[in-house]
Amino acid sequence: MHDTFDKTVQDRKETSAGLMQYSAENLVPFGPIHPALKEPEYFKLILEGERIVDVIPRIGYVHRGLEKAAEQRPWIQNIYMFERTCGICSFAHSTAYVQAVEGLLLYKLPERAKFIRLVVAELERIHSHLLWIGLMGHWAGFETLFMWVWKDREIVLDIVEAIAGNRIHKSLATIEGVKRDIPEPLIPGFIERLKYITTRVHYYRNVVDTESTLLIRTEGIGKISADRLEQLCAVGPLVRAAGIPRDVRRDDPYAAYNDVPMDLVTKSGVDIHTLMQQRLDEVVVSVNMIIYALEHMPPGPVKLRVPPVVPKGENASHVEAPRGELFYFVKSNGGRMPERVKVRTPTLANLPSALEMLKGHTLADVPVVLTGIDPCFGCMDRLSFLDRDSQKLWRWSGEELRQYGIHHYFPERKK
Amino acid sequence: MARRMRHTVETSAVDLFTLIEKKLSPANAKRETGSDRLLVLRVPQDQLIASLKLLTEEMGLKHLSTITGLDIGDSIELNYQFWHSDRIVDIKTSVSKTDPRIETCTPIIPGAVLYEMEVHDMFGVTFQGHPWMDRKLLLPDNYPKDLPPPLLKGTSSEKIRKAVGIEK
Amino acid sequence: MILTILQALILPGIAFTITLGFIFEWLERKTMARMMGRVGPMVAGPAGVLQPLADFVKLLYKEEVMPSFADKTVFRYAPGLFFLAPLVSMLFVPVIGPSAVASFSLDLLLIVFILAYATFVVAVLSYASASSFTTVASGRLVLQYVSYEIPLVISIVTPALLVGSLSIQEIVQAQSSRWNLLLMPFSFAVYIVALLAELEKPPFDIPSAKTEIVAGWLTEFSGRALAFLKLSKELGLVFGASLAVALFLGGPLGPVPQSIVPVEIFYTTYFLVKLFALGLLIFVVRTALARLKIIDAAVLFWKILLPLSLAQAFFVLVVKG
Amino acid sequence: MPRKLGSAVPEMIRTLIQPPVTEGYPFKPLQLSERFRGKLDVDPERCTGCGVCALVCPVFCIDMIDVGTRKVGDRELPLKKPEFDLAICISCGECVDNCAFNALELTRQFELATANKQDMVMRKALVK
Repeated sequence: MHDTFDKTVQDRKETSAGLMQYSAENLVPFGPIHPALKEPEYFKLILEGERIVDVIPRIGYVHRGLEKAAEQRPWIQNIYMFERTCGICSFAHSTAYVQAVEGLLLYKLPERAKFIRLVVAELERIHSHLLWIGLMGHWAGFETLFMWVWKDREIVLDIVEAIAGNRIHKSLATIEGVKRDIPEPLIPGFIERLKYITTRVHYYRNVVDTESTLLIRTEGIGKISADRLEQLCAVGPLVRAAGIPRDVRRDDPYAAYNDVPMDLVTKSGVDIHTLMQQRLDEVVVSVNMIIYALEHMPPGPVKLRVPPVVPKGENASHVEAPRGELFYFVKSNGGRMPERVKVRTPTLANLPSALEMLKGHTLADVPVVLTGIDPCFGCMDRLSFLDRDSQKLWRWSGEELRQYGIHHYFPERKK
Repeated sequence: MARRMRHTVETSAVDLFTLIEKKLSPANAKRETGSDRLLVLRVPQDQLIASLKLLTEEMGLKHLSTITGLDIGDSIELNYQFWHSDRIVDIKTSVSKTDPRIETCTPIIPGAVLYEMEVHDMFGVTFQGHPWMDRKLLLPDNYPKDLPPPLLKGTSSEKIRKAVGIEK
Repeated sequence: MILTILQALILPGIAFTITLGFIFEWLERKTMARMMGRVGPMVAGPAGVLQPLADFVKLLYKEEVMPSFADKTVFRYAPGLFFLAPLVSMLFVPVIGPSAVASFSLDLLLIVFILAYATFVVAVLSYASASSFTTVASGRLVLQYVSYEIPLVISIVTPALLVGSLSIQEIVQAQSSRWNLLLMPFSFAVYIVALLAELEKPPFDIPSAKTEIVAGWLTEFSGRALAFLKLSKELGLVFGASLAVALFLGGPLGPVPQSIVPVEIFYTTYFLVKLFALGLLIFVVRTALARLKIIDAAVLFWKILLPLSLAQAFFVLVVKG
Repeated sequence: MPRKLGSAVPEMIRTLIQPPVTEGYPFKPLQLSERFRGKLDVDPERCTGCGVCALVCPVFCIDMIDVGTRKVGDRELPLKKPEFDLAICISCGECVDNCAFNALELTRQFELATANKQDMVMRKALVK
């Protein structure tokens, strides 16, 4: 066991270029598998003592080749694959993909479907923000906040399960509509539970602002200037916390965001503490939007029947995912399968800013700062070499993933 | 439907496009079919950096959403897609497959550093002047040098899997 | 002679401390869980009481992996040394009566030495397992030890100053009329904070911060070594709390009514009641606070707790003098 | 906002008093929403073997298997029925929506663990 491990470390040194001159300092490998990271990404932290001097990102560990695979699957079936790009912002991906395709079709999306898309998207934003606040408590060593926030997050997930049948992968959005309607009798229950969440969020806002041990870990950590964020094309709550009012829901309204009042939350400067305040306030805004949408839901159909062929053309569409602008580009040659689908996820846009925020801090801040941008690496890595498309093996299988993992780390080991 | 509540764009939507088109005409940018929300301009390869500089400095298009690579047969098309208020501006240029090299735009748009690395990994386009061009972002370490980049139409998933050794 | 050996082995000695260690671990996990809205251990034994024991036994059967670049001898034998420290020092604390199992005039200094020795062993351990995580952990550990040690020693010595003797037994006996706590609340507070730092409980679990450096200095251990190291961390809590009970809360002393029940039962119950009360206080503090950074912890100890304990010691001298 | 040490303590006491929210799942049954999408189930009588589900499935876990022939007018036509590999099925409900004879349904059953992978293949519909 030991020799293969050393050999791999040796190989790793030769293959990733630019590492040799760093071996002198204390190089702490942060990842790829590390309890602080929910998904494998690998940052080589070059330390002097505890201070971080340089960070070299090396991602691609959950890279599944979705863009290549999308070119070999019909339009409708791609929805269920892109939905699984990320385990948190799954509905954002399916909505963005579906909107890009609808841009090429000449149909008019039913009104009610727009409102349902807004409601489910905002529910997903709440669960994603609450998840992040809890994780932030976990990184800062404040387990109690983590347990409480995730306890309340269960309420949102139960509402989503009541609407879509599954807590995360809603499988609700389809081309030109939504597959299921919101169960009318359950709406009063949803509204009442959502109001309870607002009271809890106000309480957490108080804890986040007053608990001094938490403030020491979050105030003044991970600072970055607004125009540096602008240069690095950052997106989402990170940018709004810096005072830049950039939000796809308000600038380029899709679904029903044009008909539902929304007040944009911005803060005046980025550090982990303001990021927490930013997300907590956004949850309150989302709750109000959902309640407004549920009360003003227009009647009518939720879905149109659409032929499985998309006319020739190109279209780009973006959506405000919980972490920021999620960009989809779709090109069709008029066939049953897309010619090209490009996905740019918010985490990839925010990664350069995160690396910038890391420099100068100590190792203890790494998980806190790294989570500052709420990285979802499942989102960002969506290309890998796992699918099989020869007719006989036209299946995804867990075995494949396991083989790739083993092979990746111990190339010599036979299967 | 309530009027579109959006902060007033300095120039109304239509002439923003014509404004950009006029500004970029010296770089003989040709407008292609887009939609009322999507402006598509094709720019020759050598004029790209000049027009990007013009766009970001004078037109105030700061946010580059992404760089999309497209394999269109004999050449690789690069789309620099900007997001400006409720519009998407797509600057297209193409690079020949035989000699896929283009100048990096990171001095103008620092945020494009990872987008260029991704296009380099997936399409094999080298961006001259890019700080980490020798480093891989997404490809695994054992991706063979001789195998063409994965997202080109010629490389099938089958070949990639054999090369990376998942399947014998 | 046999009685003292029996006492050393069973009652206030090893068996008693180890069972208390397991019970404290269960109590900590249960109260922390309930305060977070969780259920906590509930499978092994009634309400999960035997869960810590089950974990301990399970770990004994696990395979022991030793990193190839570790220092073999230290890696294999040092955990045993760390395990002995709390057990030995527990003998000097009176539990079943005003007199302890073993006691001599300077045993308080011996306790301070054992605390220092235990931390030294851990530092060597974590350095010996030579993975980048444990080297960072050992650096943090020593820095944290250096910052909490002086306030800890001063707060321990203040009761001795009041009573005028360095034997825990005499300090306990001197508190029959009133507890030391009433005279020196600050040194009690400083002692509790320093104890949290010594046991690496939040907000001072920096050396074993599970989100930054995996499990800190525990990362490379597995099997028996991990079992005993985890147990000795719990024993450290039991000993730390019982030392606080002895020095500040008058140990097992308390009003003893004349009755057929042997007097030791009363003393032990007083001692246990105070011990569990102190344990609960520590668990509440542990659940309520986030983890500090090593720099902020050092600043807290040097700038706030050190002067506080000095002032308290000076105040006690003035009162005594 | 004034900085306080232990501002979470009052809430901790309140949570201590309230019962824990953890659902004792293995020991107590889990209540699911009635729209829960669990294991796929087929009604053999209603299934006519039209094959739409096999076409529509995003993960292609449905294979059409020959089960003999059926009489149409005077000709004998081969009859195919779907075989579902539930190990790969993602319960998305695409087949249920597209089945014209509503022979398919997503039950609320989610405990699918088995020792041998072959039991995951549902051959219920393979009947003439």
